[in-house]
Amino acid sequence: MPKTIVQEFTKGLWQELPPFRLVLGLCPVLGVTTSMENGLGMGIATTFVLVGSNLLISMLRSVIPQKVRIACFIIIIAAFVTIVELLMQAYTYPLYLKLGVFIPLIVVNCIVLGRAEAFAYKNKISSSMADGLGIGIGFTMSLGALGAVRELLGHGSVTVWGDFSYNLLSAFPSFQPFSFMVQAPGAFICLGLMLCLINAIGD
Amino acid sequence: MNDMVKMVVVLTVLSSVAGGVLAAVNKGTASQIEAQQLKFVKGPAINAILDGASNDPIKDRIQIADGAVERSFFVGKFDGKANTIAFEEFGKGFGGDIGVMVGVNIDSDKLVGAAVTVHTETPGLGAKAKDDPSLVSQFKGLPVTDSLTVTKDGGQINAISGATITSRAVCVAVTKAMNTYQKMKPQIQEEIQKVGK
Amino acid sequence: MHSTLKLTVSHAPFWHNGSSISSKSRNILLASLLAVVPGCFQYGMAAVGVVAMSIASAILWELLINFISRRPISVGDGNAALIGMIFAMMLPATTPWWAVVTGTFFAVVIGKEIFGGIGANPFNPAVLAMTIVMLSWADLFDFNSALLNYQFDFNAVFPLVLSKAFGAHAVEPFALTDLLFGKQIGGIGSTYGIGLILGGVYLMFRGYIRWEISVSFLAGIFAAALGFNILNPELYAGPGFHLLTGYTLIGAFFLATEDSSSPVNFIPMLIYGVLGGALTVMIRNIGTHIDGVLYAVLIINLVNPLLDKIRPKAIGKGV
Amino acid sequence: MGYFELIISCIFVNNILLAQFLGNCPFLGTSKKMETAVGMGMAVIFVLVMAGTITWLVYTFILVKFGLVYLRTIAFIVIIASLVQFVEMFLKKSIPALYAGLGIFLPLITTNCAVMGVCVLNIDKEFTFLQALVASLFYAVGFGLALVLFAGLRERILLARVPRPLQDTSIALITAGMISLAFFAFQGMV
Amino acid sequence: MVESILFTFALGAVCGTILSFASKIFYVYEDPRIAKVENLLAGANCGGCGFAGCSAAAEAIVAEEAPANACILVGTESVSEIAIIMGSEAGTAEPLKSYNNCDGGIRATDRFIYDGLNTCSAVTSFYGGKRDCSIGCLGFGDCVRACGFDALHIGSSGYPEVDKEKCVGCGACEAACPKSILEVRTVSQRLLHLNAYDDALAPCAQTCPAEIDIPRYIGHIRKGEYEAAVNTIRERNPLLLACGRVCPHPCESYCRRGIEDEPVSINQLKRFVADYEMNSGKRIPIECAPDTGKRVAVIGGGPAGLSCAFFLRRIGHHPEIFEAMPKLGGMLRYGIPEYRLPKKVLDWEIDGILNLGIDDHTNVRLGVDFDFGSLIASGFDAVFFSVGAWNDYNLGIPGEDLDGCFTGIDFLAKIGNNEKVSIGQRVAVIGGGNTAIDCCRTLLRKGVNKVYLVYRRTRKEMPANEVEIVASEHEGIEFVFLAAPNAVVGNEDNQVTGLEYLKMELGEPDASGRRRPVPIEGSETVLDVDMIITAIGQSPLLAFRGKGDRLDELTITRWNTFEVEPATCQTNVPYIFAAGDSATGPALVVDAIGGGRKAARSIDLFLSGKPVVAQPEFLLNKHIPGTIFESVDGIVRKKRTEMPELPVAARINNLNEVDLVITETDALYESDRCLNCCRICYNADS
Repeated sequence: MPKTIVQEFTKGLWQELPPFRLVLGLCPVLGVTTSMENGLGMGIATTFVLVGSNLLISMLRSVIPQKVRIACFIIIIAAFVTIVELLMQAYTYPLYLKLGVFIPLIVVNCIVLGRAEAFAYKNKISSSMADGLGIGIGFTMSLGALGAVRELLGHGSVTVWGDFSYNLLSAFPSFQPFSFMVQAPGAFICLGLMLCLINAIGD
Repeated sequence: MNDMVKMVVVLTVLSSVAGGVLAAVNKGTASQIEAQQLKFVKGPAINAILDGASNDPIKDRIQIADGAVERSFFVGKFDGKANTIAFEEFGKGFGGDIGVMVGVNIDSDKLVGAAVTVHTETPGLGAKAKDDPSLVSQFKGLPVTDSLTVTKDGGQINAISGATITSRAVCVAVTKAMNTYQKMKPQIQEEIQKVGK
Repeated sequence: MHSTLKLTVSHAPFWHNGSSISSKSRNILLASLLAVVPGCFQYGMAAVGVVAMSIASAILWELLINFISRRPISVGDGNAALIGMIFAMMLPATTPWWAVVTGTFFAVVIGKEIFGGIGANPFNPAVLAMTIVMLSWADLFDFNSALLNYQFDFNAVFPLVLSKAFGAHAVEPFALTDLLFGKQIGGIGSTYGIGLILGGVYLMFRGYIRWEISVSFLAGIFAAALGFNILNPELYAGPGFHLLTGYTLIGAFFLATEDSSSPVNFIPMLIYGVLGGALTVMIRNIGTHIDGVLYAVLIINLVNPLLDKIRPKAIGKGV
Repeated sequence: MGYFELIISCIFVNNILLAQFLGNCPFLGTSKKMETAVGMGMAVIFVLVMAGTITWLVYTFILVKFGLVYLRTIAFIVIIASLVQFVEMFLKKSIPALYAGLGIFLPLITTNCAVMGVCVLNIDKEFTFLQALVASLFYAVGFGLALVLFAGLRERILLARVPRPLQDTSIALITAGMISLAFFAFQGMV
Repeated sequence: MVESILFTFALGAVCGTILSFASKIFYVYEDPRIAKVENLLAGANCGGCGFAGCSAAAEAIVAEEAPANACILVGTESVSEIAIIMGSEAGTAEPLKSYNNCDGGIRATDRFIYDGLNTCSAVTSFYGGKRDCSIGCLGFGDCVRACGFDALHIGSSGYPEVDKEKCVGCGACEAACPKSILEVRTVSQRLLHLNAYDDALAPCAQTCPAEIDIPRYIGHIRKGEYEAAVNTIRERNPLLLACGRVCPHPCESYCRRGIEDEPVSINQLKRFVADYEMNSGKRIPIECAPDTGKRVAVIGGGPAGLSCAFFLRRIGHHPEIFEAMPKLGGMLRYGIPEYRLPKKVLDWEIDGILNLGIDDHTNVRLGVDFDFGSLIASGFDAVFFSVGAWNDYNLGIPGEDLDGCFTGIDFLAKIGNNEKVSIGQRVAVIGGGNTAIDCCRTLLRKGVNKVYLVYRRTRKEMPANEVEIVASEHEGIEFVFLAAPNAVVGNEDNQVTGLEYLKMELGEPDASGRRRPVPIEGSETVLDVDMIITAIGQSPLLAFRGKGDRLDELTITRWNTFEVEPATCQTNVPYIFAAGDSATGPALVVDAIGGGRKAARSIDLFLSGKPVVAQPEFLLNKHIPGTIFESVDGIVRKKRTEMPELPVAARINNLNEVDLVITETDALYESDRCLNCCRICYNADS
């Protein structure tokens, strides 16, 4: 049964919520979520690439030959990633510095290539856009949530672009930041526990 | 064969177009990127070193050719006089180069400070070099003539515990900066007059 | 290879030999008291409080997770209490309550229960928890600052800090007999060397821990420390010092020997122990961390599945 | 920095998987069985050494020279993807035995962040050619080592009675975290 | 801008060109079916099939290493589509199946109720092999959890039971079992496995020349699973009806039950289930692996030939049997009299073997009706010789050529073939083996008045089966012990009238431990007989050699048998294999059956291009030390089931079968006497 555009969009928010439902694209999820800001930034960058590449691939799907489709997808995605990279350098340089190597690595993010291969190459432009946007927003939400949890526990406070901030220390003055959470092992364990939570809710 | 040609053509055209688009974007953003780099990478370090300067050191930078490379010196005016410069040098850390911004007072030939600009060290340990003032604060006031090493190597600088290599790299960078300064002092003095005006 | 030993089977009916998890836990708890009681005398009521808090919270966490996962209540086997006890043995007496509770959460819940309970944990739960809390609140577990308010009749500096920062000559004042009798600062139950040794020997004789692991762990420490010492006697302290300071003894008898994260066959046990010992000294001498035991135990836990692959071929393969 | 330190750092201290978070998808995907883990590890070593050096050469001698560094991402990914496909075809034809052992894992490598990541890191850290070669090799060895150790643990965890919501990926991630913690042991050793 | 476009243009062009040329240069012919199959697979790379990803699975399917239904995710629709691509039926490749080696003792579970531990690996790590039973199943079901296909369950006995239908052979259970109790093998691998030193074998199974897993089939009988018992026996022995009747059951001498009371009547149980199948009116289907297209000539249709052909067929090869006699069966048919093994029974059994798709050619004799060269020319890939030992030894005494003198096998074969033989009234049969006894008992049934059995040692030394000796005593045969024939006495019509023999006495024991008979000077005695049958042993008849073909290269031992590598049955000509009496000299039927299977294994190795080597840790005529106990405690003495037989009066005048089958009640009782000393623990009585 063909889905409506709204359905294509919303499925990315829960049913196929990356990275929890589709267990893909874990590297940035683990690597950049030391703070909520980083997570959201990474998510938005990925969303941009997802939507852009989905759009272009969907447009060009009749032109791209089956045999070199992966190569073509990669070129298109890489182009979008480079654009994001340059734009971020130009306008959000501190964020770019924090995300570092993970920005060029969007190009090998399984989610992006996976959507291109599994969805955009087979569907028309509007649903591809909706799909890309939905998955991208889901991804951004997940990263933001993970980043928020890690930042809150690890630093005792959450700050997003200076505008929004919450300090745990004001509520619990004796709280000592649990810095394990912002280190590498904490990333894995925190993601594992969140995945467990999502599974438990899903059941 | 036809198939092959089509494959090659599609790939080539697609990558050429991508190349073109990217070149355009790059061109459009290049100046903005440079400004951002100065502002966010070197800016904090420069401002820390030249704290209290009456001018904007980033704006008042001077370019001097050092062999093949062009070096930027950021000039700070204190008491209305352009007598302090800050410039960057690099030392090999564990994960790559560590950039250290070094400030020198031209009149007294003494270090006014040092600050880490870029590093790719292990988070949590090597990164302390940037955030932990205990290392860089030791440089303040040292005469530029010495070469600096960490205590473990028989020198005078106390390394950050657990980050000896990083500390060593910072020392190397500062020592290099001092050599550069001594080598280029005449040119600097010449150029700095222009700023002073 | 065929071995007649393996084929010595006896016939049914088989009876329970009376040993059980609870008796095992009881015995290890008993053995640990040999080190914990002197520790409590040294550090006073605060130490008793930390131990009690640790054991109690470990049991509560286990109860809670039993309840949440709707599994039979398993605190009766004493394993949670044991984890709490071993965790407490490593803590300084000044550890605040919330650090203890967080630690036992990581030990019991993350370290053990989520893997399916006893026998399934890949890493030693107490070590895991200790590493995590140490990583998070390093200043709480820096023995020098943590135990600053205590007055001792001996040199109240954590020996390993001295050896790390100032080389071998700095630790010369420490007499080995003093170290053996607990005249050093450290965790509540990890400084009284003679008590740990007696407890360990008791457990080895009763068969609750494998002597192969403990002995090879100590041998690994000895050999590696000796090697470093010969290489540069100025910088690296001798084997006697390494054997009696930090978590060495508790590591050899209580940490490395944990059942489900250690190998079951002879040769793997030897490799496991020696590797752990050698890594400990390496971390102490050239690594970042002050004491290497915790990380060394984690690393050998990690290679344990690979070591376990070295095993005699089982009878019954084929046909 | 000497090569010995570089090697230790690449394998243990800055392990590509556990410290840099690169290559997690195949890490979780191919570590269920020891044999697949070994095969994947070998394939990554094989490809990474080639990709690491070729991208380094292209970057240094073409991109830098012509001022095209911003094309790094697109150049690298195209090179890696083509290389992987080329190697796959080459092995299949010329060394079928090797193909059977590690060739089947090659398609998984194209989208392996670890390969792309190491190529980018080689550039970012301004390695010399030899350093890039050594770093690529030993980052890959570190990847393989982590994979094999992880597979050893996962084979055991498979048998444990893990609570339902934690099963599979969730518990695997938590275990990976513990391995990552254990690898802290090597901190400061270089 | 220009550089950028140029660079990406070049990059795209170079990569595109290299790849498209590479795809030509490194083009490997790949079965187009692989791509088609791969498209039909789920594409999830889940590894559930046991292969590394879907493309590997597709290759395996096309290479027929995996069945069409290998993928666990796709539905039946895709499976049948794959089957259509493959031009096969779904699931033709021989699947791997899991198999539980351990069903423990009845009370073994009691040992494992420890509080708190709930997985096998936990128990292993806690008790680290320091338990009394260091080998057996722990029963906590790690294997069950490891199985992704729901094919394993802990059965009512507390041990894992494999659902053969659901098992895909992924090996997860094998890997999961800390005790290595489970194994995953194809049927072929199991059929061809020879007992090895590191197998867990009961003493009886170590002793059986056919290597039957005796405790297992007795276990099946105990549970009333007679078909399973038949299948277990058929994994090792295709001639269970015949063996159940004629096997001298060396296994029973090693039965541990025999230490305390009497050995389990193992052979009777085998006969019981074999007869159960025959009398049930239907044949239990026998699994065969998919065809390999290799052909093997089997020269000689006796037990060794039939066994070899049976196993070759079951693993997918095409044996053809060439038999010199009019019917298959060899010594079973022509050497064993009707009253021991009815021809009807033998026919039923041989039919079952031939029904698997084995061609047979009877009445064709190698060297006479066809020669070896033509055999090879007609495309056989290997040759198996099982020509038996049909050449009777002569006594070498004067008068052996007189009328009324016969040799044992020759005589039995003539009777078996319903040829006319003039039979005397008083007959002397010389020899102490089974052939001699068979001759005696056959003669009785042919109406002979008086039968003497002349043997040069005493009853104790007679090599014949004890039951046979006892039965012949009941039937009234007169034994003349310590008598060495000296000459045959005849009359002028060249007719035998008597046998002159020397009386003997026992002297010092010889090398074999038997006391050597020494003739007593001047004790010549004449036995008044009109017919003499010499049954003192046989050797193979190798008259087909010497025709100038490769058979002449074969090494022949001084006993006139083929010289073969004992562990592989291979001769010095690589594609010729031999087993049975023609390789070992006269031996038991069950030896020939075991030899046939051993040869089938070697032939399979040879045909698949692998080196023909002995199985590692091969257990050849040896016992594993440590499994043969001095004492067994805890046994409540129970009598062994008596074998029913026809009363002497009812059997002496006809060729009716003498030994009868035991009842089901007795079979169940007897199977319960088995201690199940498989590998785990004894099933001692409470």
